[in-house]
Amino acid sequence: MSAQLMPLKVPDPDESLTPDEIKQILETALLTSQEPLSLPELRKLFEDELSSAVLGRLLEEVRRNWDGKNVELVNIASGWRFQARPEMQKFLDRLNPQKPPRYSRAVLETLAIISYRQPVTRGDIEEIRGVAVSSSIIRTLESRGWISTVGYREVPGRPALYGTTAEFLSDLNLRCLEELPPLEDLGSLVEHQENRDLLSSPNPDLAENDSEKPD
Amino acid sequence: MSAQLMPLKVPDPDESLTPDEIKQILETALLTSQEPLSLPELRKLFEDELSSAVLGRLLEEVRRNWDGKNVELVNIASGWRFQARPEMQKFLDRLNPQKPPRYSRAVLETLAIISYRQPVTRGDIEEIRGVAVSSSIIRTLESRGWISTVGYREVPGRPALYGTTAEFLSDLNLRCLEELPPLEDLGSLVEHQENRDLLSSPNPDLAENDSEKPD
Amino acid sequence: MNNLLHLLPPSPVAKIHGELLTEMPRDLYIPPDALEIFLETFQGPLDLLLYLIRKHNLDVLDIPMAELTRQYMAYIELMRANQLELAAEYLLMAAMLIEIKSRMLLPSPAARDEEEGDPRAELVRRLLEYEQMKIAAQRLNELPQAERDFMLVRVWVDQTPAERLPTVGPEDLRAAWLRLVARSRVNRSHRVTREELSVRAHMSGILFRLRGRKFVDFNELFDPGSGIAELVVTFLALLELIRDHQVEVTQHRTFGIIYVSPIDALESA
Repeated sequence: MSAQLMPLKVPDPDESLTPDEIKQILETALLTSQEPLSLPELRKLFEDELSSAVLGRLLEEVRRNWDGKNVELVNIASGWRFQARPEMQKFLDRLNPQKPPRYSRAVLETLAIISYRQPVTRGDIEEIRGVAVSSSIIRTLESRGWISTVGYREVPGRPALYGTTAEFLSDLNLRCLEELPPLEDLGSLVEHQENRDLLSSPNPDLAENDSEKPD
Repeated sequence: MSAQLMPLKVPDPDESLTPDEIKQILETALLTSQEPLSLPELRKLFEDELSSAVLGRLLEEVRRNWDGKNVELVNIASGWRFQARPEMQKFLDRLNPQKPPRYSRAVLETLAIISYRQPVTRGDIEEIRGVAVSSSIIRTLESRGWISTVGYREVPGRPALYGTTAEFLSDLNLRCLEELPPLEDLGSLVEHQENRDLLSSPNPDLAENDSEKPD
Repeated sequence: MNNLLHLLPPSPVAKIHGELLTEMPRDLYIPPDALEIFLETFQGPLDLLLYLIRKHNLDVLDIPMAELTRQYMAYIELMRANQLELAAEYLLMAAMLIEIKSRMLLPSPAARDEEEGDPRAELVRRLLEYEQMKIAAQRLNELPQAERDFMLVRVWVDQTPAERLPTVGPEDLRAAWLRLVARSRVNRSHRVTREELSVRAHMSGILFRLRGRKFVDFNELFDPGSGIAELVVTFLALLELIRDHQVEVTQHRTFGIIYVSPIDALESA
């Protein structure tokens, strides 16, 4: 074993530690520990020769040293630990990208109808889609906060009228509904059936994921 | 629809990152990652908008920032990672009284043969060591993540070929296999009798720590 | 080199019951329970041979086969005498040593010599290759090792992945609408213009404000500060709602307050 790897053991190696060295050791222990470290555990680093009070004070100094960094030293129930600030999450998430889930075709079509034709009842949606609209589709969009009941149509059964919400606009980065892609030029496309390519689903994912697809 | 509720989406939220912010993000990612992070992985943090060259330069700056600390940023086989300096080990060991296993000579010799002669079959190892290689030796090294099956030799029985992994290099702080200690020259083995200390067989240090030895 | 054991240095060769065995007994006597431990420090016949060669300063390239074989056989005998489980490799090696020794004793024709060379060559090659790996293993073990000689940094980060909600963009809606149109052959009556959208948005807005109320003052629906276009669109939306029988507008006297009521509220009243 080479000498630089195995420093000679001094009988009491800690006696001469300066406060700075103690802070460095505390910092290193906390950076390498998988679990939060309590004061009694941290005292073990110095063979119980330093009091909890001293360590507590030095830990506060370490914490201040990390102020303004994206990693912070915090004191939680089970002890002290370093943790990344929540603002970092968005960057760290990119290291382990998960494929974002997608809504089924049925959900998207329902949302499109509500967006462009609001206020509409479920019956209206069914008429346009040509198939029944399940309650779960409506619930999905409601719990997402994107649609809400804006009133009731006064016909037998008093069906709810759905409209989109401000949250919907905000989530889609729209200032107003008029910013949705215009559809006026689409009618003509539809009339000319040669444009079928364009009209078929541009997103293969959607078609694959659509369990409710009636065709 | 009030304007303040609808913040305009900035096309690229990272565009305005300063070098200092980039360094902070790199540092946080490396401090929180369980595995070393390669440059391609680190580029993902910025959605591939920063070049490896730029990141490499900033990583060097981060590394310098940690100079003189007890934690260092190193560049090893599978990328960059933070690790505590070996001098800290004696303190950190006090937190975890149970030391990681020291490997028996049989395990170490097998590991050496795989490292230097890879890819090798179990038969190759047995021929060099002159004794049977137990399955438990192979399992020990596999479960540590240091070796893995890299293929099969096309002879009767199709024995597995073993090689070392990136994790093995990382765990030993190496960037590549060429950084392994050079093999002792055969000529010097023949001639230099002064090597006798090193060559004398039962290594008391190893023997004592040999977990396989029934005390 | 009559008795190689004389040459044994007093360095510890094994640790038995906590005590270092510093000397190999000349008569090769090792207490039976210690022998096993002693032998276990060897990794096999090659390791044992290497030990004998190095300890006794034998020349690897010119191994005195008789001596080496005698020493080796002594160990083997000892192991057998103590009924220790003897790995087959040890016996195989013994056979090989005897074979080499006997071949060296036999006078061989020059031609055969050239063909086969020194019968010890293969043994030497194996011994040296093993020794090389044995040293490599020691050096490998001396390299600093993660978690043994240095710790890895791992700062806590919230690993629970945030529930990811599907993302939808305006183009997804447009595409969905397009599919609908293509599927149902919807004609012009389903075309949606910007203007129409704007009115429809305000229809939703008015209905929303009427929710849970019996009526709203007509003037309340209009914000004079929002500009002419907004006022017009709101008014159009109101007219649409009236035509759809969603709301009813009443005025009790000329120039009096105009009430906008959701139709359901009127009925339940």
